[in-house]
Amino acid sequence: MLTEIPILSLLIWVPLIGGFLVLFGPGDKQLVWSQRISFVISILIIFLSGWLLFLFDGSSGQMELVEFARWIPSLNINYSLGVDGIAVPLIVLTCFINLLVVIAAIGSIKFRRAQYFSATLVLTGLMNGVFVAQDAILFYVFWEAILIPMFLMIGVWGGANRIYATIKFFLFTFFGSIFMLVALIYMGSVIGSFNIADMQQMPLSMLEQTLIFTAFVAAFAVKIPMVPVHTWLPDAHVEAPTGGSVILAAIMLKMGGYGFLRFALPVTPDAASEYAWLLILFSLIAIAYIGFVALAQEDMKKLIAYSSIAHMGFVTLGTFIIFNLSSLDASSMALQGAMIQMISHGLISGAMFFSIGVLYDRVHSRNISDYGGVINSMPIFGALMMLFVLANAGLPGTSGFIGEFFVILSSFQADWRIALIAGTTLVLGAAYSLWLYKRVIFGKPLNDSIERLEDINIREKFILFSLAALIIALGIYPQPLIEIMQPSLEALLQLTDTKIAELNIEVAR
Amino acid sequence: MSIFSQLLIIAFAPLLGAIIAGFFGRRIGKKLTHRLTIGLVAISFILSLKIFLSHFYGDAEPFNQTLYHWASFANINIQIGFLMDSLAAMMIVVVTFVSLMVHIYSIGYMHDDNGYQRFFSYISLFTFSMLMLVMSNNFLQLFFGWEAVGVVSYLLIGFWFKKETAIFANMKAFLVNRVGDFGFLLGIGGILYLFGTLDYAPVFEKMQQAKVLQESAQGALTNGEIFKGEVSALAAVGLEKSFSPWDGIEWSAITFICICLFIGAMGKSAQVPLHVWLPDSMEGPTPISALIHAATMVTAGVFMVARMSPLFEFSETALAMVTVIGATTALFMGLVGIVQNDIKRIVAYSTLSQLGYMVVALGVSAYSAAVFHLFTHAFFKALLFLAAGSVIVAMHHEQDLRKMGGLRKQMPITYWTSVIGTLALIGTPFFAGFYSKDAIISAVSQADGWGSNYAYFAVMAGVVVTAMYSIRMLLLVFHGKPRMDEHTASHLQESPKVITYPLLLLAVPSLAIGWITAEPMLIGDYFSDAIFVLKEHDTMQHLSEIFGNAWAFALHGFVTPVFWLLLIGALTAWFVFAYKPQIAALSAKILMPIRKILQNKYYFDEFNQKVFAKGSVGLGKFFWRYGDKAIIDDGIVNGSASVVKRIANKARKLQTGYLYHYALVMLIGVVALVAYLFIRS
Amino acid sequence: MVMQIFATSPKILNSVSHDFWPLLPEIFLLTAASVLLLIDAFSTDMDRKLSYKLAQFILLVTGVILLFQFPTSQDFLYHRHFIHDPLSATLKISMLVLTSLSLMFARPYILQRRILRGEYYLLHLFALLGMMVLVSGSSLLSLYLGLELMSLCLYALVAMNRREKLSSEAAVKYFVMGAIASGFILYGISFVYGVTGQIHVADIAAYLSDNEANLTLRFALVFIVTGLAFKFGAVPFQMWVPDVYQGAPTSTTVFLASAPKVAAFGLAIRVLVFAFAGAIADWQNLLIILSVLSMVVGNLVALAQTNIKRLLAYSAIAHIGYFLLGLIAGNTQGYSASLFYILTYAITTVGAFGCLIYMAKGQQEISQIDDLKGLGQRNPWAGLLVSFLFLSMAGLPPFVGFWAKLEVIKAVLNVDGLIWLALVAAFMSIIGLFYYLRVVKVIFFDKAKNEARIRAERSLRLGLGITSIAVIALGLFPTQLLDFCQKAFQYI
Amino acid sequence: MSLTHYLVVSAILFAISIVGIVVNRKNVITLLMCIELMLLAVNTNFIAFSRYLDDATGQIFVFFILTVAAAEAAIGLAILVVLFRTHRNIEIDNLEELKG
Repeated sequence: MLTEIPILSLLIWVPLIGGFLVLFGPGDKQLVWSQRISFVISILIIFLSGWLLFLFDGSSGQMELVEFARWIPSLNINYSLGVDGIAVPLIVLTCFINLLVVIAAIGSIKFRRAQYFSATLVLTGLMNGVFVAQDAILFYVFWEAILIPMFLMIGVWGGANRIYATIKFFLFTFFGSIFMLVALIYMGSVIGSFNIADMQQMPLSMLEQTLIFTAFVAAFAVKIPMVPVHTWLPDAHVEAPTGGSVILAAIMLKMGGYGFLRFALPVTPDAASEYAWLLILFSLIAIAYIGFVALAQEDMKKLIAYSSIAHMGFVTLGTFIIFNLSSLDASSMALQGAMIQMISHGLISGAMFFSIGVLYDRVHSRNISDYGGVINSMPIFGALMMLFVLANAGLPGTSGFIGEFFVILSSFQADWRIALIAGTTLVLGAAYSLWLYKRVIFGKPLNDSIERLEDINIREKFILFSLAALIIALGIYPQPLIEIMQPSLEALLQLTDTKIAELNIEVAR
Repeated sequence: MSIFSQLLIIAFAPLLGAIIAGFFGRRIGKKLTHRLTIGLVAISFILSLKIFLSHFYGDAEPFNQTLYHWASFANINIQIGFLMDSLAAMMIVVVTFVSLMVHIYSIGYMHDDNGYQRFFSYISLFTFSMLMLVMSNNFLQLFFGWEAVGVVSYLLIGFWFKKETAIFANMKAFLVNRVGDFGFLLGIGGILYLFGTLDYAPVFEKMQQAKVLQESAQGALTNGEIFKGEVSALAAVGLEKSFSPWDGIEWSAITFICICLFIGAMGKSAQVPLHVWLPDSMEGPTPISALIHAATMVTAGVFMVARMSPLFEFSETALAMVTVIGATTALFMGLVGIVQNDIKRIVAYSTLSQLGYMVVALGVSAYSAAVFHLFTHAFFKALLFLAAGSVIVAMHHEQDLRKMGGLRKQMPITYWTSVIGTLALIGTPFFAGFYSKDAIISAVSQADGWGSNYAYFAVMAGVVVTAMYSIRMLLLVFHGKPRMDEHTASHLQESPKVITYPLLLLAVPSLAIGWITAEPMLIGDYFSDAIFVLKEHDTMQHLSEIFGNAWAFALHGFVTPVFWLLLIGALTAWFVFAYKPQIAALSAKILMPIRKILQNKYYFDEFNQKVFAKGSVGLGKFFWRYGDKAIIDDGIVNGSASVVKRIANKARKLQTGYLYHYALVMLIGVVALVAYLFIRS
Repeated sequence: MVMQIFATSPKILNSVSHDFWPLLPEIFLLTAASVLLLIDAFSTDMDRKLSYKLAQFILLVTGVILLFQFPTSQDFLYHRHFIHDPLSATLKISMLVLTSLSLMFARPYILQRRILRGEYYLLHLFALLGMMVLVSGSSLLSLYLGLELMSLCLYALVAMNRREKLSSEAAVKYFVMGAIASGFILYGISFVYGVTGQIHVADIAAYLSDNEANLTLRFALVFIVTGLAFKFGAVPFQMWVPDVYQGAPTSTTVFLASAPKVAAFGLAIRVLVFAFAGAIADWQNLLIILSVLSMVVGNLVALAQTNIKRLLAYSAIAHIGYFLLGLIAGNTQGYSASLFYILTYAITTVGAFGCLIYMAKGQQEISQIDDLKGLGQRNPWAGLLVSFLFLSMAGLPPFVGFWAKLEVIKAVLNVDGLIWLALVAAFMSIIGLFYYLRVVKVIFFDKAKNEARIRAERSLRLGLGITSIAVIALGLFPTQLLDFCQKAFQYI
Repeated sequence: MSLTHYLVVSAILFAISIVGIVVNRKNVITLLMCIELMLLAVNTNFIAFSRYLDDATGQIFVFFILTVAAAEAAIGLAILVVLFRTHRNIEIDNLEELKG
């Protein structure tokens, strides 16, 4: 009976509708109202996601909890939803982060708070939509719609240079995705269906694949982001309010990786394997080059933004290294690495941005040079931040380690030189993370205002401790997560391989 | 109680202590905190001792069991588990014993530090991580422990986080270690690539087969052919893979892996050139220096290489590298020790040089000797550090030799224990250090691998050097006339019991542990289930011929050149620094250039600081300014935007507002279209 | 759906004499408008409440009639000068709705500026009449007459604000250029007549199906297409658009930018598809040129605008470029895509210009983009709705503009060898996005000059509400409108 | 005379009218005249064709055109009046406030 209820639709529409409810508070008590509503909604969707985990079987690797409704018959565009092992963790992550963002906002957003809550909830709903949509156009609708609330979030609650940042963010992402739209429409009109599964099955000539793959890369590489189309991220991160940065880093970047797995690999495997070397190259550049750039940052948020780019480099590396791998072991290790890296980066970067938010709310500066010796006045915060920093540097026992470990090991199977370059993150990551920590947290109190900071309050404690708990738990025992994803990943690899084989047969003929 | 549950307790009791002390320390107060942590560590010490004895006297079988599956998918199966064999047993007893001593010692040393609970939580956490490292039965867990001890050492070096030098030193330590771990991780990658698993058992299994094959394959052959034999043996078990960094160069996979792993060991065990972090790590509280930076963590590298002996045995190249690096460290770091004046730094450099000895031993396949030296060294070096600590406390945290002297009257216990420690360190017969060090030297003398002659010279010269700096320190601290100011002098007194008891407890093994353990560990078959040596590498053979028993060997020790070298060293030290100090000054003038180099520790730090630290930040700035900002942002992104803008403003001008222009444009349009149509047809 | 219900009852058709029934809406509109003219002439009420109410009422009745006699077949009447088919009905209904919307916006505007005269509404009605004749004209003659009736009314409407320098200038420009355009069309028509000896679209089509289109005919085609392009405002015949949009009273611009475009679409279909189907290859190429030019020039120059009305004018030019893509595809699907595009665009643009009226206080106009500053703070809901309109123009989901773009791009992609055109469209829409975002940015992120909350008349709020809600609702559920558009072409 | 001659004549008229519009920078009245001229050119075409095809349609068309032309002229003049009211002259060169 439980399975009757359209859980996926709920995951999309509850936050969306909640997001509008928030705005309709009674005039005088609107603030209280909005807080209550958004909090309740957030809790609710946490439960929904838990329930999703409970309903999800995942042993088959196929789509589950499928929902279907005719939407635009004339174009054969349908409201079809479904989840597999790749989507579920991301959805759960989304719902979890949403709660934290809402809680954080209660403390740190000073004006137009109701609208902020609304934006957050709408974002969450749309992001869930991206992860569950099984119709290409539906996917695209969610994908693009997300830009609007994020655009407003950065633009309204952002920092000094917010206008430039938010427009840059919008244009960059739109630039990528518009071509993806053309590609999707093309495929849709060829096979007369926008169902993603059908697209994955459709045979495409090498030329078509190359063009379509280019479009996909344009869309997803910008989102992830890969070098050299990454420059929107530092600006957006720096200018966005804490919640915005968290959502950006924790979830929106993952949409790119998700897109690669959902579209680029299965739909255009041959083009992907043809140009894998290029994407691997850019991933490695992201890891090494950006590592150095991060080292040079003077702005905490910029530093974390760049470290995010470097970390996402592992996602793309893990995704595209599979074309140089022969054994199922190695390639599923690579994909596992990529996925786990996404999840764990969601937690860690979220934690980092929350921590910076904690500092920013107190000192109102993002410059590293305005800090020093924070630990003297904020020991608990210092301890937590230490954990996050180490996790960011990929310490074994934290979630940050697993993804990098898997990706490096599996890329070693392909070519040890790739592993060599990817491995530099051990040093670079540690360098910029710990140096940041040394300059901000350690040392004598820089000035007496720092000396008089009060330690994190109960709300911040909840946020940071829950993140810390998850980071460690995942680091010590990732097996449950791996089990959820493995069948779907194997199915994905299967699909990719068979398709490549087919084309080769075509060529042979 | 099953072995498995014992192991669980051994490993997790300290963790429990750490957690309680860390989270509830402030609530439960100092006394309860140290009682609790000490109690828990004591438990795991007792159990470890029990297990060690069962290996030492009884012949307990190696025990290998999985705790849980960390990650398993497809055919990959990575797990957390314990491997308990003679090697691990020896290690855990060392770790837990020294750790216990340090816990007790810290009650006295740290008692008025406001980070008291934090400190105990850290050292318990360290104990846990170290145990996980040595008890691991797979590479993942090894790497986990490896990094975990690194982190705790990072935390402890920076324990006094207000000290600028401390927080610099701890970051430096972590980063240098990360460089090593980078190699280590690659090594693990290679293991997975070559063996398709991360567990020890199948790996060693394979290598065992290779060994058997090879030994059957070869009779009395010359080296070159032996090497061929190796290759063929590896090929027979399907391990002949090789990497080629560029065309024409071929590295055998085993060599590649071993070198990578050894780079990891160089980081942890502070071998040249990755040794730079260890001296700075002395910024941490002294008990830490004893526990982490002398007895346990820094020996992890040595332990790891011994653990991997099945791999290293099959790579002449890697072994040669190990030998040379070790020898270099052993000699040249010792030399630096002579000119240092900070009491802790001298001990630190002596640690470096002793680690060098161990590594040399590894290089010449004398793993048992190396591990045995690790074993003995743990005791007497911990002893020396704690003694130094006791002196420092008495001197009100003054660490400069030149401000000490004549302390032996006020601090008899500290004095006599440090005498024992020193004698053990310089390898006086009958003392623990003697057995291990002589074993190493004789092994090196037997080695015929590449670079073994250099190694032999290094270790022999090292004996003199060791004697010199040790005796010098002893004399300058405890003998001669006091050089400290009145205030300090008046307050000088022996340290409290919580400090002296650990000294005494450590002095016992430093003196006597060799008598019991030397025979089985060096020439006996104690390590036979853990360490693996090819016949043609068996450099311990000679030793077992001349060894006889512990007493005989010690007596025989008096007639070896080693002993005379050490006497020379000791006497020169006494002559120069105590009997005629003016000679010291004189020699200082004469040997100025060398002295300068030594005092600047061969300029390693300056080099790293300038080239790596400054260099990489500079590189980062460069990339950021020119790569990200200039080219991508201003160039491509904003550039194209402004170009579009300019075009737009130009195009705008076309709309002049004059009717006749509009009409003209319209006309042109029509004409153009017509023309187009006509051209098309 | 309503129309089907009525459509499937032939007895209604038969009840009236078959001859006048199809023409009834036009007849009624004409007579009613004339009556209103009289009433208005004698009415004493200064602010012409009655005339407004009546005008709206007339529109309502005409609409009802249209729905009643919504055709299910395609038949040529009155010596085949008049075509009665779903397409014409569809277009008429849409234009009717747009006209009534523009009146909603016009009412308060002309009240405030005292350019209020009954003719204002009447001209709307007569223009509408012209459009209705136009879209159901099936001979070059009736098409021409409808076109002229429409254009003449529009010229007058532009000149309506007699005290305003700009609007008179705009009127002159519009008039002169328009006259030239219709001259071109006529010139073309004359040649068509000369070559084929026919003026009925069907006959021309028949002629073209028998014999190849000769050079003269092509020559004529160019002139006709030019005329069309002028009415659409496609580059290079767009010069009048920005000037007129800016100079005309905003309420007129609302009307000017919406309904006539739909009518022009009707004209295009009648001429290009009904008459010149045989010469498709020729006009396709012409349209490709026009469309590319329009997309590029429109989007680029819009970037450089500071005047919001001009910005919208240029965006209109760009949109025409996209709209043409559907026609270029040259098949039913493409035409319906174009129809969908032009309808949704018309609704959106009505809303967009409407919001300028909404913001305008008393006499002073909203002309600069910066005048929109702080709308988001002064009235969050209005701000949100208006920005929805602009984002819809940018073609972002979940707004209707997205589906319009999707449709036309899909249509083009189905034609082989035109993928590049789709890519150009996609690329230009990125540039387009930029200036729409600039408007949204001004609305939400910039500080308001005066914090006063905006109070506006009911009809205004109604109009704005309808358009922006439509933009969202159609964005979420475009199916009905899509079917509506496809049904219109079931007889082609 | 053959059809071509008529066509040529009308073409010339048409051309003249357009050129007139383009080159004339003085007052708007001339523009109106040019427009009328243009329509006349068209009419000539129609007449010629209808004669050539001997079919009345063309001539009927002409009547309509003439009517419309009259209406057009009326509106044009009305606008002209408005223009004069606001600008106090009817110079085309002054009509350049709307541009860019």
